[in-house]
Amino acid sequence: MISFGIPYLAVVGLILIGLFALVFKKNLIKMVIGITIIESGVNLFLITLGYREGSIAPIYTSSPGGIMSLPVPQALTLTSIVIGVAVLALMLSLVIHIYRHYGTLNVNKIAEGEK
Amino acid sequence: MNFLPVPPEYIPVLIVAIPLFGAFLTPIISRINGKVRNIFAISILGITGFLVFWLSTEIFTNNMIYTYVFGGDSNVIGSGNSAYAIRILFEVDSFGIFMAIIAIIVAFIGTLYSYSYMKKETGLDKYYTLILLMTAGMMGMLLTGDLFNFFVFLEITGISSAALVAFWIDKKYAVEAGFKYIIISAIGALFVLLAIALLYGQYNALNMSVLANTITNFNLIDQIILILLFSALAMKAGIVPMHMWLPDAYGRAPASISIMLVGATLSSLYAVFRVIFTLYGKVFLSVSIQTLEFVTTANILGGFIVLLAVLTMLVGVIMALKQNNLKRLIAFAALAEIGYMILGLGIRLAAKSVIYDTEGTAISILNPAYTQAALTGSIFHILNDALDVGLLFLVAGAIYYATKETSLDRMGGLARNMKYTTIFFLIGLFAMSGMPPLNGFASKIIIYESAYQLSPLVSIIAILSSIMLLACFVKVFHSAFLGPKQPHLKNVKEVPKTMLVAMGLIAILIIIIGLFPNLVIENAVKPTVDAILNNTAYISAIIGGA
Amino acid sequence: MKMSKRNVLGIVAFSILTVFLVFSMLMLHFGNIHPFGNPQENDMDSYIISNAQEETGANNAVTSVVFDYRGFDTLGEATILFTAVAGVVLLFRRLKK
Amino acid sequence: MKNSEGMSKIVKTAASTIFVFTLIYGLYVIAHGHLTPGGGFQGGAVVASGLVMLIVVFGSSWTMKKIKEENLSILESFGAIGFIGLGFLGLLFTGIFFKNFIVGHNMFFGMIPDFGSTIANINTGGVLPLMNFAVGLKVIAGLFAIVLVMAHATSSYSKEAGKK
Repeated sequence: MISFGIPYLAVVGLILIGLFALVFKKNLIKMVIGITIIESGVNLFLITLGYREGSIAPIYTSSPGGIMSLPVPQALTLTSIVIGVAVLALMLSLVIHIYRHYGTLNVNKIAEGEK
Repeated sequence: MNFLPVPPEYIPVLIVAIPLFGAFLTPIISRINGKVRNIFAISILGITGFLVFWLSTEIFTNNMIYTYVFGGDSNVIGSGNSAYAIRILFEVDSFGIFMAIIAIIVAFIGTLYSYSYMKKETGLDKYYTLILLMTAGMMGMLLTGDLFNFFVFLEITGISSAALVAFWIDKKYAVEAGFKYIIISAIGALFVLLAIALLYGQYNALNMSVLANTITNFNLIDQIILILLFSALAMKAGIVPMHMWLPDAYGRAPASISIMLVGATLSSLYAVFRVIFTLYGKVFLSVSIQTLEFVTTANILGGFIVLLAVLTMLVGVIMALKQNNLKRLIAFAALAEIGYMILGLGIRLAAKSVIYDTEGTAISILNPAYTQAALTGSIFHILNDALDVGLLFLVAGAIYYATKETSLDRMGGLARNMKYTTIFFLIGLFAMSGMPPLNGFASKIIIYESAYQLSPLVSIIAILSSIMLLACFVKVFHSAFLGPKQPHLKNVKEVPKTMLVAMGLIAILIIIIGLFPNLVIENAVKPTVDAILNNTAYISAIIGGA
Repeated sequence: MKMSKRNVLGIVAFSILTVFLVFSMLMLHFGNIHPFGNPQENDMDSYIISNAQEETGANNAVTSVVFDYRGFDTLGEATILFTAVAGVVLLFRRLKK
Repeated sequence: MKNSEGMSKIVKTAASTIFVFTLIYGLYVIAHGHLTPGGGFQGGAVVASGLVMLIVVFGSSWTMKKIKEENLSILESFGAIGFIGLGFLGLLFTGIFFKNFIVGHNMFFGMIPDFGSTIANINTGGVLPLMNFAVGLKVIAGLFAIVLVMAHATSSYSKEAGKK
């Protein structure tokens, strides 16, 4: 109980910052950044779940011995990070195309341009 | 029966691995020549479809559950409540394979249709790669028994469909629709991942059967996870009020992709059913006298879903009446159809009631007979909707191919030049708006009946929106196919044969299902409903005797 | 007008989510379900830690999870990267033949 | 000058030198994925960032001329086919998809280390090192292709916009 769950609160903070950017920012790039911040929050959450106090990395090569942190959340986080990269690449290329068509990244102006 | 070179236990993995392998091979194959590539993609999907059908006959007739463990045999350690699964496994029951049939039908038809429809486009090798990837993603979503694996396949489906929605990059609306779709799928997938992480944190498991076995007391974290999962998956399934992306994505994508997007949306809907009835099955299904408060929970959730369903139908129909763009109109109609599907789900949950004796103590918990019918109608309608909406999208694509027009104002008199397309449109129109003797009627009548017993008002709204859909499509028929011929449409020709074959295949399926609905209900829908409601079998298939 | 509606919806969704997330995290930590740094005895992970070397022959337990125990997830992950490349190349293709 | 695009000659020379070390480091991370922290994805990302440095230094159109994106796609396909092929080989030999079918054969990465803390032995891990190589190839080609295509598209777009 020494940590008071601060990592968990950091997770909530990151997710909320990301959601804030996503909902209230009008720039498409900032919205994309918001999504990546949410994703960092979720990744932090996953990796936090696998931590044991005083543990070492789950690798046996010349390991000093002792308890090991949980390997599954680390593997899940690895998968999730790569997925995040893929989504980010595609989102950014769509943003580039939107900028080509509309000449702006502002959500309001794009919505006006539709009419 | 074993005329395949592979034993039936391998089929679940092959259903996913073959499209994936085909997708990885497509960039190399397409070096040879475009025609070879198209035929390669179609035949890969054909093989997959054959495997799916073959596995489905095995599963439906024996009503069994196939499991497949990846990477080893020592998968589950322990049994009963102390069991835990180490490896990823596939768990294929009737529900999963039923949805897989739908997904493979739409994928196969979409690819067949693309053969001529997309002929003049560039970038087709990536297009076919993405189609195969999307199919593999849908198959993985439907067959997997592991939550994190489900998330991975959800992302595969989402990314590939977003890229395909924005296929026509020179049109700004298409790009915008693709962007909306990828934002929605990224957020949805992230919340699904958050829910999975919470489940892992609480129960230290990722396997759906193990989790379903442990989720019994429905505490605060369980509720939060349910809300996260439900809202994220409902968003991906296009349920109002999170439907904004759906008409854009359906309406702006190429027609062959629109029909596949129907499959992707229905896969998310499958996940909604799966979460409620399997993952939370011990909360919502196997309720006993000891757990009375779950009845109220189920009723509240059911009422909420019925409300969402009614809203989805109304929004879909009303917006469809206002549209002038043919594909957007069909997209809104498709939205209304999604409302019918979740209506059955809501009725199943809302109608559960407790019987009290004269002293006011609970003696039993009742599921009225019509709830079973509601779920049957709902599942049957998933199949019918995929076919009807798919056919209409293909017809819209055919009109676009022939005339290069999307606006209804600039069409007219097409019936003279495009006879077959007209017939297909009429079939789709009547099937979609629930006219006998086509398939939409067969499933909608079951939903109306059960909705009437829950509340006549809901039933009236459902019937009314069907009538409005009919009115809407009759208007389309009149303005596009009948009436005076527009001068710039003088030289319109009928579309190429492969497109007609693709549309014809769906039309034949629609007519067959419409004429013999009981055949489908008895052989496919009933086992599916049983599988949905029997979550004990799903759990004990993995962790042994309950 | 349109933006204000969006803002209101956003604020509502935002605050609901805030409450949810904070609650769930506090539950996890203080409800002793999964307090930070001290997860309860975990069958799946302890099995992997004690058997990974023998079953997969790899010293790195994370790699053995990534490529062996959950190898199919990694195939999916590789597929997602493949999908993203295909999607990006598709979006930046030349339009005329 | 043959290649007027990109940065100055000093930067180009320095980058070419550094790239070699990045490449070696990345390959090291990939090859020792089953022993030390890292693996196919991480090592692939290291090599790909080295290649991206080359895009930055030499300019995207020069790089595009040297390496076509179609070739990268083919390379990536080979990585992916290698990965799924190893899975299929497991299906073929043992009847289980993604089975670690090499481990326990004492040859070709097949050794099993003693339990507990051991000295690194590269000849362990069964299919894991092979999968690491396949994924590494895939990630190198994939990330490089993504950045190359996006950089080329944006730079050609800004050139068009400059002409207007």
